[in-house]
Amino acid sequence: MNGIHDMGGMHGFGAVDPTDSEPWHDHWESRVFALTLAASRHLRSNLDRGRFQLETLPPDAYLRGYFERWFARLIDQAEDAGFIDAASRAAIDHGTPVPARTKDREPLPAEALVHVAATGRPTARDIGTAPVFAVGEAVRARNLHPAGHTRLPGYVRGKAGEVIGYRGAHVFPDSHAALEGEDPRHLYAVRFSAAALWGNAAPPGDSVTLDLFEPYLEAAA
Amino acid sequence: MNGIHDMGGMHGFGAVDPTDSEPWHDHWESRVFALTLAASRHLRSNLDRGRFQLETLPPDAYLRGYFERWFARLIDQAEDAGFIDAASRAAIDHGTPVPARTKDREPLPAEALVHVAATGRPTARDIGTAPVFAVGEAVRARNLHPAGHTRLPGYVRGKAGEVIGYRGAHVFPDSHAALEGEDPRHLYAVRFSAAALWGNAAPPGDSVTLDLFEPYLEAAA
Amino acid sequence: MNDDHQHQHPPSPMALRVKALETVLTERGIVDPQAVDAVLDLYEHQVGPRNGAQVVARAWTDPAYRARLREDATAAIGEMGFLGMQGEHMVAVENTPTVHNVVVCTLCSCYPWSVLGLPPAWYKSHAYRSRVVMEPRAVLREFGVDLPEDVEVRVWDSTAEVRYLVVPQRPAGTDGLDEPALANLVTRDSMVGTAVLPDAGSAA
Amino acid sequence: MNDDHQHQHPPSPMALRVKALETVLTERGIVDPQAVDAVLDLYEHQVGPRNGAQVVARAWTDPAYRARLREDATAAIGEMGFLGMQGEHMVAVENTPTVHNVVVCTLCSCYPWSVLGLPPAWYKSHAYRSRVVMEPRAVLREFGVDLPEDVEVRVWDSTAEVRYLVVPQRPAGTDGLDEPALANLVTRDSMVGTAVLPDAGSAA
Repeated sequence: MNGIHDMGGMHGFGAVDPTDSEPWHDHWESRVFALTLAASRHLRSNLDRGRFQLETLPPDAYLRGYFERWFARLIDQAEDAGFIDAASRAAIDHGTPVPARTKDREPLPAEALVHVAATGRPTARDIGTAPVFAVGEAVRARNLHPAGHTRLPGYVRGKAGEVIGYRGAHVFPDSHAALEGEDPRHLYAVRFSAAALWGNAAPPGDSVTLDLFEPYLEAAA
Repeated sequence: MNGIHDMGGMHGFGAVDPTDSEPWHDHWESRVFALTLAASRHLRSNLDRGRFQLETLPPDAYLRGYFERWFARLIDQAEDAGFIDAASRAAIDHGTPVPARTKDREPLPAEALVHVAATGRPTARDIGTAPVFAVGEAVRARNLHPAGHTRLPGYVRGKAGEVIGYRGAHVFPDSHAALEGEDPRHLYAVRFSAAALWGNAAPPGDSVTLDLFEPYLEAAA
Repeated sequence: MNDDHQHQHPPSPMALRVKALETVLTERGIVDPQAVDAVLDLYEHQVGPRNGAQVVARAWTDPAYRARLREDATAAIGEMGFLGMQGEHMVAVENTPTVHNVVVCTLCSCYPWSVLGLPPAWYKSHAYRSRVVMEPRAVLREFGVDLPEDVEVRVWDSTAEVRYLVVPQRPAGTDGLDEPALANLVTRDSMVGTAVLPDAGSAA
Repeated sequence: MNDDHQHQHPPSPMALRVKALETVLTERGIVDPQAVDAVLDLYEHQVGPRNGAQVVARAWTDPAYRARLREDATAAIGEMGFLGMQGEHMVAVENTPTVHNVVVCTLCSCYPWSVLGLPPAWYKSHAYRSRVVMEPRAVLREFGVDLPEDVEVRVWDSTAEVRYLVVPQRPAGTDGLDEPALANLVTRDSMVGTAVLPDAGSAA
């Protein structure tokens, strides 16, 4: 989707503050982070769907802040999964204690969660096809505007670049986010000159490189 | 600038509500509208700069609402022009009465304001040059990313279209908004096929037409 | 009028802020409150979609006027006295059985004030501005307008100081109506392109 | 630890909401509070930029390792035990006198947790995400890094599950240092590409 999250190349957000250098500003932010990881087993989501659930927040909610939107996503996910209803959601929003309920799931234990965090969940998959594009080949990012999740940023669409690396086949986010399966696709590192992206005023040697899935690309004319 | 205002083609703002059909939701909105018009003589701005002053609000402030941002602009303009200081701005923000001051300007009288509204302020200018592009010619919107004001939306940049009309020469917003003079330029109606803008899934006959200034365009290869 | 209105509810924070700013601007001599009232009176009671409707009705009934409107809408609308701010440079675009026009301003909310008055809130909404250039047919369906595939949709994004007036198709069954009666059929939304006028005698 | 922290100030509305949500999720059996504490302990005290610094120091001192890091960073980092979530697929990019690399994720805030820990707030800021792909040199100047025109800037936008580790240039004057001493010189920001390591002995 062409959402507010697709902000590469936007003006208007001011200067970067390098002194704002901690992972969180407040204790609650760390709890939201860790709760999101700890609850993931039961939230009917996945890495890609989770990103899409951030992207589909109303734009003003998205802009409220990083962990503010993680919280908004977590409470949405908990409601989607049936763990809270509108009344308990309202109570949570007021920060009031919510009546106790029966435990009806087994949470991921600490050791299992730490194991997942410490080992990761690779997204590379073996697929039976050969990659269409070769390193060194000129490609163009397609002019796609899907309503669903995609990892093709707006700022490269329609622009020509060069394949500088092949990354293997990986879970395809556009499909995985829609809960339509992993549908793994070949993934390439594609380099775009800054001038191709931003016009001729850009410094001549500079570039931006993105990892782009094969369905995002076409051979450059 | 590539600001939040440049929202043509974005997803995420939900459905349109055709029943939300009045010019304002609340009395104060009409006052902000009319105050903006009535104060314009003294605000060191102009039509184009006024738009830029909306665009440069922080994105979350921009999204707060149409007249909310007109209010934010008006109070910014009043501060820029020296009519309020930080203290009176804070008082206004609290909605508290602000100490009376000496009248130091002559406001635009009612008759003069109504006369301006009822007659308008044409932006067409005679310039001594011939237009570069002809009706029927294929053109491409340049891939420009100025930090300043521009009326070239992101969604057409880099895209090819056809000149379908010549509109005369008009005040150039990019210059006028920067208080760098009117610098009038030729203006063209340029039609883009929906497929050129949004990809081949778009209905084949559909199109979007924009009025684009000559510096935004180049001959299509 | 202002006081009546404000006394209906306890004033909102925004209402209080605007009032406070108005007080400052008035005291400093930046605005004349009578000018504020006068310009609101202009747009609330004088300039509105009835202007555009008269232009449309005349275009339907007077072929020579229609030709002038096509050729130079600014002059043709000027003949009827409907020029003014945000209507200095006009272009009229005509709907036909095969072409439907719809107007937007994606970058702010430009609108032809002098012929249509001030824009409705939906025209200024982020949803309308963002979507109508990319998925006009879906947006039009939200207005109850479901266009056949073979009708070409032309979106006009008002990116400069040209303002657009859509001339809707004249409804069937209106042959006997005179110009003022026809003007009464023309809705604001039909002149923006988000409505199609129903045939005369149909229930709508 | 949590209680100590929360008692310092009256809890904010967000803190109360999060606490309420945590209570519900715990009661329903969706989360184990010990798991929440454990994963925070992992990222606050175990996994952090010291991991990446060790990789960099080894690459500086061991040409064979550096070659392996170039060839297959995932395997080379795996040798050192620093794989994990958000570090499953690694690529190392090396700064040179003529090339400067800088990493971003414009679409969210992807970051190589397993080698650098959790990202600093500035990395997640809208300003950094929006600007560094279009005006990296201006952004780097805000970090105090002023690159000469003849240095090529390569921005890496982490749009898939590949994560990037910048290998900064080894500072001049560090020939006598061993690997642990070198690792102590390597800052987090230098491995994201928003810092350049000062020469040894210089005041910074």
